[in-house]
Amino acid sequence: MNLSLVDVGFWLCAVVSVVAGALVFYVDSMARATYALAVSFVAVGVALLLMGQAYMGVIVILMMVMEMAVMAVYMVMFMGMNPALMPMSMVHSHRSSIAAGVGTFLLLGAGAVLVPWPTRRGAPTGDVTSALGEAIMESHMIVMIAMGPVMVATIVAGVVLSSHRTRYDRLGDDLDRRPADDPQPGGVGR
Amino acid sequence: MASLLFLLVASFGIVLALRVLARWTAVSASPFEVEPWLSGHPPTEHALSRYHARWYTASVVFLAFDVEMLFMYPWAIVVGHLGPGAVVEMFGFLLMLLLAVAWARREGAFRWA
Amino acid sequence: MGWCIAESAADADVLAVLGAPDEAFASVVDHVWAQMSEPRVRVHVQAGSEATALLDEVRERLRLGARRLTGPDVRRGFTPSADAMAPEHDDQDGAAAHGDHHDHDGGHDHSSMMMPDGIPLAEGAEDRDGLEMDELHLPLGPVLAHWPAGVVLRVTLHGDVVVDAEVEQLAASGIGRRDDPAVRAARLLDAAGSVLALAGLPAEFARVRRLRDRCLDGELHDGHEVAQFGDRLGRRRVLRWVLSGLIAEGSHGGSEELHARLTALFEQARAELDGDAVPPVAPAVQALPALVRGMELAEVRLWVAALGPDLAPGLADQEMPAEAAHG
Amino acid sequence: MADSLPLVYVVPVMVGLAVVSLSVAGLSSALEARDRGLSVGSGLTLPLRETARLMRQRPRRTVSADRLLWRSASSAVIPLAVLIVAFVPLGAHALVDHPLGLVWINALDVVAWAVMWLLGWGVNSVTGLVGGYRFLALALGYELPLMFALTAPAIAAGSLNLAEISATQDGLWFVVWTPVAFVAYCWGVLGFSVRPPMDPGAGSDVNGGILAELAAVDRLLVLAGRYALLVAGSAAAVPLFLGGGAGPLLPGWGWVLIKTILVSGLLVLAGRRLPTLRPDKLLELGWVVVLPLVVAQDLVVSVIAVATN
Repeated sequence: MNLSLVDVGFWLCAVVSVVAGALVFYVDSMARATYALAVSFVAVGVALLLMGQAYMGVIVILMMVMEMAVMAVYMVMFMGMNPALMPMSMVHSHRSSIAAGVGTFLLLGAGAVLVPWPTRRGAPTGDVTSALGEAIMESHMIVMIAMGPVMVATIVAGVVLSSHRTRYDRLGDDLDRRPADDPQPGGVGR
Repeated sequence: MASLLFLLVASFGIVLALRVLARWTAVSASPFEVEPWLSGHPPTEHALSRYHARWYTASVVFLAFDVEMLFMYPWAIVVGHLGPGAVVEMFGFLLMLLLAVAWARREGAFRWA
Repeated sequence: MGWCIAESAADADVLAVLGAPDEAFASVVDHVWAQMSEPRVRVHVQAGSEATALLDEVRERLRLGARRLTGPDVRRGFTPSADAMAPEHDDQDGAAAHGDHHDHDGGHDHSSMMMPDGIPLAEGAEDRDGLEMDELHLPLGPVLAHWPAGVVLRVTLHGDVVVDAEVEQLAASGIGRRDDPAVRAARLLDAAGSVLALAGLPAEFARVRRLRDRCLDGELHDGHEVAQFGDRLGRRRVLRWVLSGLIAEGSHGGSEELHARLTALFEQARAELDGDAVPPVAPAVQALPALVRGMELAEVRLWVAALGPDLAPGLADQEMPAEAAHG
Repeated sequence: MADSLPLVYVVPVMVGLAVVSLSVAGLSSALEARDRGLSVGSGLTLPLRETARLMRQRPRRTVSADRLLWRSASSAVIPLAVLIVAFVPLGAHALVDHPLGLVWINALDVVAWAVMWLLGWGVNSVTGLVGGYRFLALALGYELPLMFALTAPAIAAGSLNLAEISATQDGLWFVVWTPVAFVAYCWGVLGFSVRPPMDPGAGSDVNGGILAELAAVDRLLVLAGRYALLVAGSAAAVPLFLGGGAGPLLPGWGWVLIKTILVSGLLVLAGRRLPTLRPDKLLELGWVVVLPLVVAQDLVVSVIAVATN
């Protein structure tokens, strides 16, 4: 078996992503934990790049850095302890969570190694990104159509669940108070 | 990929070089430790704490909306030859999302809590 | 390129103390001094006339600095004491939180556990939107750029929103204090300049500063130029939009918008110079906490700057670290 | 990727980025000197003297700071700018000529979120904390318009490769028919480089925000990095909206350089003209005004793209 530069890079990324992922549970700071996870995802993104999936690789890096930047805010806000200066544990029921983690890893790892993967039929097109675009717009259009309502529902559910004051608090019972009554000024239309 | 890696190393190399150079040029290389800047007062507590970000609802809307970019880039390069159908679909989709944004605005999602 | 005002101790090279500080002020000055990075210079300006010569000397001393200019490695004013840990006893939330900690680590080592580097951790409190988050305490002033002299406003923050505030006034002993229309106009222009600087318009700040300097030098014979400047500024639409909605309830007997207040500062300065000023209804410094409660930190800074002339009896910008820009 | 410039070009590109950043910083301080009634010349050289001043300062750190995160963040600003510039074609080719150059630029600008927040978080100071969170609040407002603005040239050119995008614009620059996207893009550049008027995270109104505790070389790296990011963002605008290296007489890289200087100079001027846009003002504006406008712009572009194909 010849070990090419790409192979070395791939294994390096694999190790970095697993180690950084494990660090999430080791470090004593929400910020460090979140950004350890971000590093882990970036390593996964680079691994995807090395597999020739350029678009998936870049988009994983893009999305995950952004999500982690926002998630750090949530972690700091909602974990009920000091987020940086005290020893902390990111797991509940320590022993069973370790067992569950190791078990899942072994199961999935064994699956990946033991399953007889089919050999490739045909070759990928030169430009996988535009192939993806065409797939979204043509053969997998149903995915695209389903995504719209799903995302709208996500926005609505997210807002309903997270906001403390809603339209009746802001605009009055008849929704006719202008400008809206908000604790903080600013925004459009005032 | 290789050139990107090289650039990454080179640019962090420059930063490192500046840091090393500064050890030379600075009046003293050993850092000193101070309390944070509070207009000349000592701190009553550590600043690192459960910080209340008052725009969390907006960030929820953002996280939902930005998933859309996943489709936007591949779509952008094929729309030219896919024709009007692709335009109608994508912008119908975006219109739906923008309506959700307009609704979220009425709920005060973009205001400080 | 002249001298410019440093925004924090980290950015400052020179600490210039004007006038004679009392004991409370002196400890604040020492604290700021400890936070400054070498090379640093501290000067004490006793009389206005000697300022220029002193600043020239400062420039030389900053240039000469070599490796010998080092101070101690750890410069901390905070010493952990027994009562530093205990929350205010009359505070129900604090007491509840205190009991809570006992449950967690139940025992004697908790003071070291809860105080990394000798400073307590922030404690939680219920917030206006029903979440319990930690509170932070941020003293504003006396050594702060674009802040009225001698005023100390200790705000309690939830995120960047002020939930509570206390105010105190340090004895300000200005030097060479005169009270004539030119000085009063200059103080109003100072306040206007501070608002503009805080709003992120350094160019307008610089222009107001020059206007104010000319005012003090007796070069402005009437309020024409000041009024003109205020008018032009009043017509800037983005500035109006950025300052709109910043309302202080009861600042001058009723609610007032910050943009209107800014324009009023120029109008008052003009009136002083033209000799038709009416003494404004000054909000006492004690009214400040009620005023700033519920505001965002940036809003507080803008409002305090705008109310500066009414809050600080002495000259504004009396004391602050200045940054040398080597020129 | 086979068409990337040889790696030796890294040196001139980095030197170029440094020189342009210093010049833009010089322009900014020269304007300030003029406003203060001082000599413009002293303003022009101020960035160099400020560099010398900061290189001389003793390093400083705050008590219980998260030094790993803080140092990483201040070290990352300049590399971020270098990487963005690496994707910008200087004429026909870039240092990294990637088919997804545009998405890479987007991914890199998002890294600024992490960097700026960590700068504020790592320091363990209220001021830094408020600054870092304000930056994020602003980012929530500018990022989606920025992303849709980036999409406009991609739709028009049918490519995500910056060299191809810039080559498609012969005769008619994209800025002419995608002005809204161009403005939204510039808005985003000011945002991720934390330059005025998009700098509430580092504003005087929060006592200096993420910059307040920075001294010595740490401060230098961040201040210089902010200018470098501004210049890098402006450089990326050249292939996207301004025809890339197209222009008479001069070689391609010369025009890229000139256009970059012009765009970053204009952004500095805009920053001096406009007051700081606080996130409480801007967040809603970004979502309900700018975002629909940029989406409408994309619609116009895609209709034209379909019609001309």
